[in-house]
Amino acid sequence: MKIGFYPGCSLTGSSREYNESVAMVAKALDIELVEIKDWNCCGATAAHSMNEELSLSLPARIMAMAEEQGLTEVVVPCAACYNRLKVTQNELEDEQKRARVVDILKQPYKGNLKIINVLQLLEAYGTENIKAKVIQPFTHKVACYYGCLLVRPQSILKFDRVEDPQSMDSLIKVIGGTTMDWAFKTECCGGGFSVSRTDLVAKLSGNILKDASDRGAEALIVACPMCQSNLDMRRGAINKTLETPIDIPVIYITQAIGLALGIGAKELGLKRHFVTVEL
Amino acid sequence: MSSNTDFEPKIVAFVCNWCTYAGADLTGTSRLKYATNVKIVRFPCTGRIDFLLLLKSFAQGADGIIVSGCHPNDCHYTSGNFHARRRWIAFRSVLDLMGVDIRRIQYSWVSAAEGSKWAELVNNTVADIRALGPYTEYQKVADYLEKEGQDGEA
Amino acid sequence: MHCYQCGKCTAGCVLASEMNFPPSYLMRLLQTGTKENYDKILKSNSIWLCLNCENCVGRCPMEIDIPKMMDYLRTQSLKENKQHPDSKPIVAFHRSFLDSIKYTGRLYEVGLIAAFKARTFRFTQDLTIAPGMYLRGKLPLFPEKINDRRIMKRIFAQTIENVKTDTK
Amino acid sequence: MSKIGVFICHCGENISATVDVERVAREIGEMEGVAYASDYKYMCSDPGQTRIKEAIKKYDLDGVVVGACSPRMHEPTFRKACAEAGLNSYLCEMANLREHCSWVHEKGEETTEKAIDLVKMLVEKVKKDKPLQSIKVPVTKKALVIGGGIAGIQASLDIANTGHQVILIEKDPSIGGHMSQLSETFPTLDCSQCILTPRMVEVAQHPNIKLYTYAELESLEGFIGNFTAKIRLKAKSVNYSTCTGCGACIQKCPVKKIPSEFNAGLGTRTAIYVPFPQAVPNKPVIDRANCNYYKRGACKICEKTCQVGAIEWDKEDEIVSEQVGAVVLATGFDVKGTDFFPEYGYGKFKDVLTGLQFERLASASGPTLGEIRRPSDGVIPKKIVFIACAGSRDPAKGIPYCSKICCMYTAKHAMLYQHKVHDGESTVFYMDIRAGGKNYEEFVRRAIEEDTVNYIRGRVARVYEKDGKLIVKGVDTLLGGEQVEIEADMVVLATAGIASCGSEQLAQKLHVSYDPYHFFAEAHPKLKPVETNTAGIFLAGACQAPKDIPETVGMASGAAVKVAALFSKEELIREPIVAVVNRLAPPLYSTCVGCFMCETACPYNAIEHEEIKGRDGSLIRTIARINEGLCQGCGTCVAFCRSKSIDIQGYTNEEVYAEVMSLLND
Repeated sequence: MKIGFYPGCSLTGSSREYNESVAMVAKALDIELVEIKDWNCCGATAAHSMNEELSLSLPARIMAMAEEQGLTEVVVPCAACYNRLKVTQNELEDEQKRARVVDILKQPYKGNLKIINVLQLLEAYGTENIKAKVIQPFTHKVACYYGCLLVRPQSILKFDRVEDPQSMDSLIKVIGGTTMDWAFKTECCGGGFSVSRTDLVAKLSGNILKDASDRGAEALIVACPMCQSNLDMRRGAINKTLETPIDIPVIYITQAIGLALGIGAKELGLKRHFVTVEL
Repeated sequence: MSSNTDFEPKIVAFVCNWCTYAGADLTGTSRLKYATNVKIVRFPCTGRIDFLLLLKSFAQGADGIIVSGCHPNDCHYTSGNFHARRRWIAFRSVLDLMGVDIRRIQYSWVSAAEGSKWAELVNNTVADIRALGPYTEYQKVADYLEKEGQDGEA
Repeated sequence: MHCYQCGKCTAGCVLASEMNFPPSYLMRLLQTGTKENYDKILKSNSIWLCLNCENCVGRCPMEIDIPKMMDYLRTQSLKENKQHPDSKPIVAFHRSFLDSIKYTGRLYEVGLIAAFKARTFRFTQDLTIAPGMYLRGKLPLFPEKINDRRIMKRIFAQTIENVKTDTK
Repeated sequence: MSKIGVFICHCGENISATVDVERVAREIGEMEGVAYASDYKYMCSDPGQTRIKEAIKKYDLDGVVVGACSPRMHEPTFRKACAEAGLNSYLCEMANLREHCSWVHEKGEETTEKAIDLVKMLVEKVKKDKPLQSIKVPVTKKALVIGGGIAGIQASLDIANTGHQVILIEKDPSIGGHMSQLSETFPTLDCSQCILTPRMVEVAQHPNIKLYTYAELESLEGFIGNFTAKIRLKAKSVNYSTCTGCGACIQKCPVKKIPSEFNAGLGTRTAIYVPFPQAVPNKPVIDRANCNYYKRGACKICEKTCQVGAIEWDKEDEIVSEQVGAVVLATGFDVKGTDFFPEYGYGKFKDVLTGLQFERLASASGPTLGEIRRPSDGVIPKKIVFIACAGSRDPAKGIPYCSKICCMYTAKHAMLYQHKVHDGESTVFYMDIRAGGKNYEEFVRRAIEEDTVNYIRGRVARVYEKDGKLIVKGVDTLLGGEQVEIEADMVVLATAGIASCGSEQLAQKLHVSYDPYHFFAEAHPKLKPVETNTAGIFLAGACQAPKDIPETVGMASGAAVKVAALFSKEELIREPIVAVVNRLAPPLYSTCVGCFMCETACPYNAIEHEEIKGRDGSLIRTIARINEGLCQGCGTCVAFCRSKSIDIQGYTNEEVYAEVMSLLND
């Protein structure tokens, strides 16, 4: 299996461990990831908060580069990038907008690239195939946290059900874990306010952690670097807002799967977390 | 397309009394606006529509034709619209073979509840036919009709 | 606009309680169509606090894309120079972010945080976590740069830098 | 030469505001064959009709064209006026200048010119029109009522009481419908079953009503006055003539955990069952999908218990055929289930209920004998939240309409709860309170003021469960959008009323129209609310749109009167819009070559074979003949006929050609 790969900026910096775990799991599953050449930042929240054309041009260039390289399908592990790419693709179905963007880029853009997230990649690989490769069952009770950008807007992403999604839960079950019904699966963690409004992030992320912890989760499983850094790196600020501090770790779905496939904690970047992972 | 902006196509609509005629009535009751180019001829059912009539219409100077009845399964007469559709599929290839521009026949279903769909259908058809320009090649059809008149066979 | 004021957006909004006007109220202000109310919106913190989490549009019975409206209103607010004071750190962050990618094509988080602090004079913020990030290998010392940096210049020049801001 | 009279209507200003009616009349007046043309404010008014009658006499007209509204509206009016003046009514045609012209175009030249074209078209047609005579057909004075809820019950009783025969069919084992499931009814709070049960018994005992329960319509053929209904009697597996209804079999049935439909899934029933104690008929059926014997081939405990040997294992579905003259559709509605709502938990929370389930909880005959208890743990809820407009008025969920009954039953539910749980707190989240109806607004005010139900204007974004509580995240829009969070013990969703399951298929069987939500369509939204577009088929109750009991009963009685009016005649007059095969003098007889392609096309089996015999009785030819009793006038045979031997009266080839040619000749 060979597929295009867009890491995005976080995965080269503050979320290195996500990148590392995606790479390790892909290797273990014999999936070849072909990185888009000379890729740029998708613009994230900053771009679409400030200027629409900018927010369309940046992702459009990424996709144009992938098309140029002959890629047809690209996996985007970062939920924020995944969302921006999908939404841009949808917006650029409008001929006027597309013409404007192509004019800025001076590069052809077809718009037929298939953009998928990491959960979709693993689903496509086959849960039975993953199951067959499990060496060390992931026998933990966890709360799968999807956040906003992976499931909304549903009309464009068309991925999983919008309230109470299940795809991450089923993957965890495949590797031997237990998941739970909980209330904050898709509530926002504070997203792009990590640096600018840490106070709000602490409040929102605190609600999420509290509910998961109250229901006995040993860890939170995520597929978004923004969620992970808010819930993990900002734990100090979060715990200041809570009555009792919470010390459950926040790990990527690829890290959980990597552990089950017998990959070492260090290779999966589990040592890079702020909240110690002892699973 | 810009070259045809002055051209006002003549379009005849053959519609059934129960669904599309009522649907077009609803367009009126809802005060939705559409182009004046289309004129409706009422039939009991699209199954009644004899395709020779379509040919004669082209021969007589129609630039486009709409045939519209009930949705599949909703025919007031059980199956008239199925017959119409089946005949249309067969007839299409005959027309095509004869060199009739089949883009000029718009086959559609508009129910009694689809007032806005009727307005859309009319406007889209008028735009399409306007883009195609006047149908001056209908002579072929007329010739055929003359010949057909002698053979007495459709 | 189709909004019939059911309030479902507000009921599910994670930051409604922080906003000057919660989303449904903001929709009502827009519906009045008056310049005065429009100004109220552009000057409010609501448009800046919206996280674009899309909970509202996901549940809206009329499928009104509130987050997209927020994007537009933010742009307008900047254009007319009417940003709420609360927006300062947020806009500063966005600007620092965009500056970073404008020059290198990719986000350089160290540069971003440094620039953000310079913009907001919050020199002590994140002093506690930055060393931790560094130790965990999360803060590379040098920015990654893309090869075709001219394209970034062009994109910025033709989009965000092309917008004229009203002078007060 | 023809002498056609043309009358252009202003329709107040509906036509004259955009069409230059004087010019239309003037130009039409110059047409060849037009003897008289004028315009008038209201052609359909008495003076308007008189103008037509006078002109027919004065100018000896042999054809009339009225340019006015849609012929679907006033064709009968003008045809009648012509007939009264001695002109054959089928020599009167209408040009649709309102719905197809003045209302859909802006004022201007083009619009007036289109109006002229439309009138010209009909003038050319009327020149070719032939006088036609109406067809008389006999009426079968027996009605078929489909659906045994309150609508069907009322319609059946009303028809039966006029002295006519009624066949009532009900798909479930008992009649009663949704009304039998209700606890108490708004705005009087009288017990639903107490007022319904006597009616149910009356149906069963009425000499003019034949009741088929556990039965569904298989097919309906024919036309007004002359339908043939095929009815499937589903196998009950119990012989009702021997069964005494003692109930011993039910007691002994080992399959006890089947969710009870009557209790909206909150209680259970057995495989051999009577849906509820007051059922009519009060005899059981075996639910074969759940019965041990039918599933696994062994058990038969009911048979051993039955003293009279009423169990019939090998009984099969039976199809009976009935001749009827009219049909009343009374198939009611369904409500959306809680699983329809992602934001309220996809139906996974046991204590989130539908309004119908709450009715069962509040009902004395329900699974808790009328005590409000949580399905999850049987505890009496101390805090309860009602969410109105759950699914209704929600275009995103595909239901843009208001379900109409929810405001009232939600107020009733909250009131019943407060009456039963004195220390309980109830909250209603609503968008608007729609309490139009006699004593309705007063009822809602009573709930708010006397029973202290907390009404909050705003929708609920989500409901989730935590520590045995249901967390309801709502909003108070009247406080400028302040968020409201309630930790409730039970949540009741006033879920949208929807067309009953299978109504689309039923509509297709009957050839009646239906709306985008599969509710049956009335013939006219204001003036023909109980008729359908298919003559002889009428509507009663919520199968047309959600409605409450008084409205349903009123509509059912309305439908019954329509049926009675139909049955008051010995014969029906039918439009002579039927096909005819041409006849010529011998030795040609007809141009029909006897290929019978028409027979394959006819949906009504109206094509007959006619043998033409010589004087000596020898067969000369076999040609087609139309049975005008069966022919419905669709004209499909006309298009199929290769020798152009069939034509359809009122839409002859000559007539439609004249129309089309008129349109295209400038």
